[in-house]
Amino acid sequence: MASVSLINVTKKYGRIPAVSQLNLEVKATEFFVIFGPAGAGKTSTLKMIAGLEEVTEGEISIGDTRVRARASDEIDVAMIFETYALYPHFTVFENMAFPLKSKYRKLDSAEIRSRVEDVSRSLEIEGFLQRYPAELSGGQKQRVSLGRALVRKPRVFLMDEPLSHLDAKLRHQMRRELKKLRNKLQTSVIFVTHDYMEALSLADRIAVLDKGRLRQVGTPDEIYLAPEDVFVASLFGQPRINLVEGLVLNQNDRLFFSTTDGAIVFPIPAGLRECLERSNLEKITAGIRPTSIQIIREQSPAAVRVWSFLSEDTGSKHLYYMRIGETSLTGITESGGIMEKPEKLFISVETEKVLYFDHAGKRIREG
Amino acid sequence: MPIKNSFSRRAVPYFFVLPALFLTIGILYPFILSLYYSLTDYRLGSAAIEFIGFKNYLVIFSSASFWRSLGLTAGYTAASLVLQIGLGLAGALLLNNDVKGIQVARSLIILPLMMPPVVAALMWKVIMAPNGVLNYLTGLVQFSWLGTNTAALPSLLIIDTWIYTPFVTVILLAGLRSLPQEPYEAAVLDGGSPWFIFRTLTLPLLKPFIFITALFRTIDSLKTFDIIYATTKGGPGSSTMLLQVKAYFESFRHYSMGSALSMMMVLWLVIFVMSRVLVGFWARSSRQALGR
Amino acid sequence: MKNRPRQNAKDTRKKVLIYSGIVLFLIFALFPIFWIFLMSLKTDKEIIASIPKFFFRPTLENYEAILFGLKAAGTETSRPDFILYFKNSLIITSGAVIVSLLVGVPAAYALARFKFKFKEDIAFTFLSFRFAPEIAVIIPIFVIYRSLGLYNTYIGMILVYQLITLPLIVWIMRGYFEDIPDSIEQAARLDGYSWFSIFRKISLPLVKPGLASTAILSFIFAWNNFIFGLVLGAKETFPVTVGTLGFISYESVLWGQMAAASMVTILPEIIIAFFIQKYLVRGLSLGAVRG
Amino acid sequence: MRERGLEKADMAEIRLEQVRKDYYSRKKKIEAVKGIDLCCRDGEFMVFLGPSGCGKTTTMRMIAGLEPITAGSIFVDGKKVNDLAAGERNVALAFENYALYPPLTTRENIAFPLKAKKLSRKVIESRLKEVASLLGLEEVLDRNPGRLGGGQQQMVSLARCLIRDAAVYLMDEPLSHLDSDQRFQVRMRLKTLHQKTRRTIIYVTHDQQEALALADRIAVMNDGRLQQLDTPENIYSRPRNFFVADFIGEPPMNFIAGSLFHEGNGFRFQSEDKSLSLPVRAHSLSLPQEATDGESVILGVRPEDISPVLSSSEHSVEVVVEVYESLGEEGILEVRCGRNVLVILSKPRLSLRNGQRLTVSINPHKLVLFNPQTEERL
Repeated sequence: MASVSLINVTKKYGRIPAVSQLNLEVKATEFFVIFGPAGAGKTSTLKMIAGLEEVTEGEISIGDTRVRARASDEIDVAMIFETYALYPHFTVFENMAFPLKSKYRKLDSAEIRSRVEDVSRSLEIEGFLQRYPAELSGGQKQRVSLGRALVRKPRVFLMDEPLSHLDAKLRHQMRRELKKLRNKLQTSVIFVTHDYMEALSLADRIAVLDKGRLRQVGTPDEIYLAPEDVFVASLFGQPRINLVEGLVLNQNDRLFFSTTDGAIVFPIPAGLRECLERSNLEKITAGIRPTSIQIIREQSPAAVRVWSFLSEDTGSKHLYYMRIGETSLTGITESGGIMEKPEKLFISVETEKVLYFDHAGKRIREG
Repeated sequence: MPIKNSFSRRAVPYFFVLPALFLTIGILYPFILSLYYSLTDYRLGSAAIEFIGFKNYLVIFSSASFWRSLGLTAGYTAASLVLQIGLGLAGALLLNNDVKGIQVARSLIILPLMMPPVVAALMWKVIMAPNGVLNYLTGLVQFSWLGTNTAALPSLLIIDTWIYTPFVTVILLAGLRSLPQEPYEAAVLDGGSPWFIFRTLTLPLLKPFIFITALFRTIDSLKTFDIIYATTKGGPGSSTMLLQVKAYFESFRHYSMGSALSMMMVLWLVIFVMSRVLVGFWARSSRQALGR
Repeated sequence: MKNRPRQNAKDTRKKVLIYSGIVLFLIFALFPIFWIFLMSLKTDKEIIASIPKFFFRPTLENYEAILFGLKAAGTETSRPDFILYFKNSLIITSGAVIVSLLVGVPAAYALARFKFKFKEDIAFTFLSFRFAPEIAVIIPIFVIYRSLGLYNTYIGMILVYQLITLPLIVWIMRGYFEDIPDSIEQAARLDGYSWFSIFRKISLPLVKPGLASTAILSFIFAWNNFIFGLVLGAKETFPVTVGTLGFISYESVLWGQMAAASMVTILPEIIIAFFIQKYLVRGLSLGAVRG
Repeated sequence: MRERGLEKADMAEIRLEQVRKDYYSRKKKIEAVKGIDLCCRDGEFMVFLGPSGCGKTTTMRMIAGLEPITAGSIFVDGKKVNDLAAGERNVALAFENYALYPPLTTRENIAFPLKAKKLSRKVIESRLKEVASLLGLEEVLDRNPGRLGGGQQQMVSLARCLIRDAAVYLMDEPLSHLDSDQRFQVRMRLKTLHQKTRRTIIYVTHDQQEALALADRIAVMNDGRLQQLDTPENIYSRPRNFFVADFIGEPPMNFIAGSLFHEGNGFRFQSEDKSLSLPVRAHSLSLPQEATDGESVILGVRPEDISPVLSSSEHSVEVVVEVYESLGEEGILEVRCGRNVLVILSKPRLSLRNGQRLTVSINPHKLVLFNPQTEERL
């Protein structure tokens, strides 16, 4: 159990920066997720913490010891690799025992046996201890690599997209298992992923990275409900948030959002008024999550008439692809039946859930 | 402490290469020495060595026999390259068919390749002897394949081709087997004719392999020595006197080491330039084959 | 592509063509070896017969002559020296391979795994041995060996054979080490092991098959070498390649014994070559083609 | 060849009759496809859905002519094609691993099938434009495939398939390498294109969401056999057997082993450990005609058909929270009820603690029962 801090960390490969000026503070026992699309610098960051990659500038410390490059053997962190990185010529037992035999631990063989057996029981791999990695399925390999980290009781766990190579079903199931395990584990975990569901589900806090730069750090709710900018907003949620460009209208002393062609108009919450007026914004972007769009069958005052050209039924949800004037929208409902062919529908927008962004993509906040 | 520690960590790679590096320097020393000797009048047996600058080079450059030898070497290399790549590609395409018993054929084809070239050359010397089986099979009477001025070099080419075509075949076959299957399935579904597919797909994809074999074959052909020493020793006359053979006789028969070494420096340069060119082709064709 | 559904006359014709092509190719590749094999079982009289004989009564006397030095009928001298040459070849070749392995495998590992200064220069230096004309190096080595007393010694031969085996082992093994995923070694680092123990416990065991085949291939290449023995050795250290050539001298040509010697020379190579077939392509191309 | 764009060309109905495929691996016979009968109607969008190794790709490759058929027949538009070579069947195929021609540019790749058929340059150019804009490939036409990302390469492969004038379009996991945004986009365009042109499409995937969203009908396959062939709606709510029920839906359906007892004009289901007891009436999705008291069954209920409630009722059970995930759009709740674990799809951002007691109600209209021996739905 130890905190991890990154101060002004920069990593360059040649001249290209993979991570720039990164500052992070991971508290002891925190489950910290580093999230971002491919090329965001997530894995580089993780490898620098592990001492596997040299820090170009800045400083990383675990607890009160500074991480030095190339000293990975000394720093007592355990890492779970995306590709599992099991030793192919060792059995499962030998794989899990390997870290315990190093010169920094050197446990006696009875202790090693008992630790490996304990962990393998809790991960339900005790039946495979004598097998070789090549004889295991993807899910089993994943558990073994988890086990190899758990036997050590390290100060920090580093996990590099550990679930990304599992098929969808197993991935969702393992995610929940990891969450259960996490509740028992009193150790800090730094978990890298590009799957927003993993980030939201597992994290105490999430750091969103983009091209090596930190975009936002916050709890899952903060990130989802109050994203700093368009980038963060569009990374969370599937299908992704609808971004609609439009204008701020002032009618009868109330502010309205209107698309440029006037096809959709809805009120802007009063709380945003001050900020909008202060910055004198005219053109703004509304971010409407597909779940905030209600499909209604008949006309009502708040309803907007749309042309829905396609709907998809994915079992528990129905997706509607719509067009209103020049704007395209995607909506999700939990029920509503499927259209056989394109038809006209009415929608209403849950206006209190709409996010607003300025021309630079920053979210407009209250006050 | 941290400083020392960090130093020893940085030094790890050098610990691994160090023994090899020593050995390399040991080997490198003669290389440098050979460059130096080529600038001297060094003769085996004579004690005094005098530095004479580029005189050796001037002498060989004005010698007709050197140019002839260089020309023979170049011609021999070009001819062997064309023959072996052509035959080797044909062989590879043949062996790439998944018919019954193909595995046996693929194993047998490597036999000539495993043989010492000297021994292979000796075998052919027997076969090509005036009373040998080749004359019997071709119906020629007492024809001396290796002893006739005009036939000697082509005969050597036959031997060379026999020894090294399997090399080309084996590499190109590996190349063919490594090509992705799906584009071919797609092409068949798309209705491309076999020749259209070979031209637009197989050939560009195989090019990197062709260039890599050409690279190795060029280097070795330019250095040909063993099979000539075992058969014609440069003769008859000087009709098969390739550069390395000439340098061998120059040094170990006539003892003029300086002059022999200057020839070798020229050959070395030729090899270096040729390999650079071929590596360039190889790199470009690899990029193309990967679609970059 | 492989199994087209339709089996028809066109396919059969294609098959016939393929088979005849392959047979032709095999005849070209194997006839000389076959012929020399026949020759090694003939008496010299049968060998020089003006019409070559395909059918004859085989005899082992050539083999007896080269291996035991028995005087065979119709030959003037016997060549028991062949045994010595064979032994020389074994000592020199194995010695060269062992030295190259000890020195080259760690170097290959460093070249594959670490980033360090002059790395590619060092790697290229190893490779350049493969490019240099042998005579260019052999002359100064000849001079040095004479003065150091290494001429015509096993040690001298083993050292000069490094020119063949070292680049081969360094370059091919580098490729095998590069094939080990980085993450496995990184995992071992984080598990608390130094580079030296990782090399010993993880990397080396993982490249074992590649290591064995590379050793065998460099053995074959060294075994096949001719010119180093010719120039830097004398009778005491001549390898088989030079020895076999000795059956042809100005006085006489011992065809039968030469054929037998050739067979004995290539036999061990042919046998081991079959075991490393899978790795052959990679070795032949110095790791450039990962067959 | 006629000049036309991407609209539908030929009539095509694909019929498979007892199609089997065996192959040998290390002398061991492997039955990849064990007798499949199905008919893909002209203009239909059919999806082959199943886990890896279920035989869906093999079946598709047999239709294409890339694999010989061990037994059975395949008909295209009533004509038996068993003996036709792949190039003669007039099928287009988008490969999962792209199967692009690396030395050619994107443009040349897409145009390849038309060039091989020697169409005029004008026709090629106009169709190329149409396909490229449909899949958003205009920008990369002059690049080689190696310089494209996996997703783009897959788009090129799809474009090369769609540009053709084929009787049937086969697509092998054509969206598997796209990121999720692109996947939604392309899925939408593909479906729109199909609705417009009514080409016959057979589409292979292991992604049940994709199958539900795209298909007119889904053929669910497992272990070389057809499990169910039906509309997405029926596959989802009326799965024919245990496998289909489990494979479709994310999170997957909850299964509880238990027994049936007569009660009133219906039954009562009781779980093995007696922790869960529910009435099963005529309004459920399955109801056995007759059952002996205590007959063992497996009860299936989808995660979205269970929801936390404030007061208990006939259809509710007491559970203990094990894990709660808030995923933005939705929440997933894993609860324990005796020895059974139930997964519930709920609203996001509930405030729940681990170990908290909770009452959940199970939608009685959506209960499904399976026979534990045959694994068929009752």
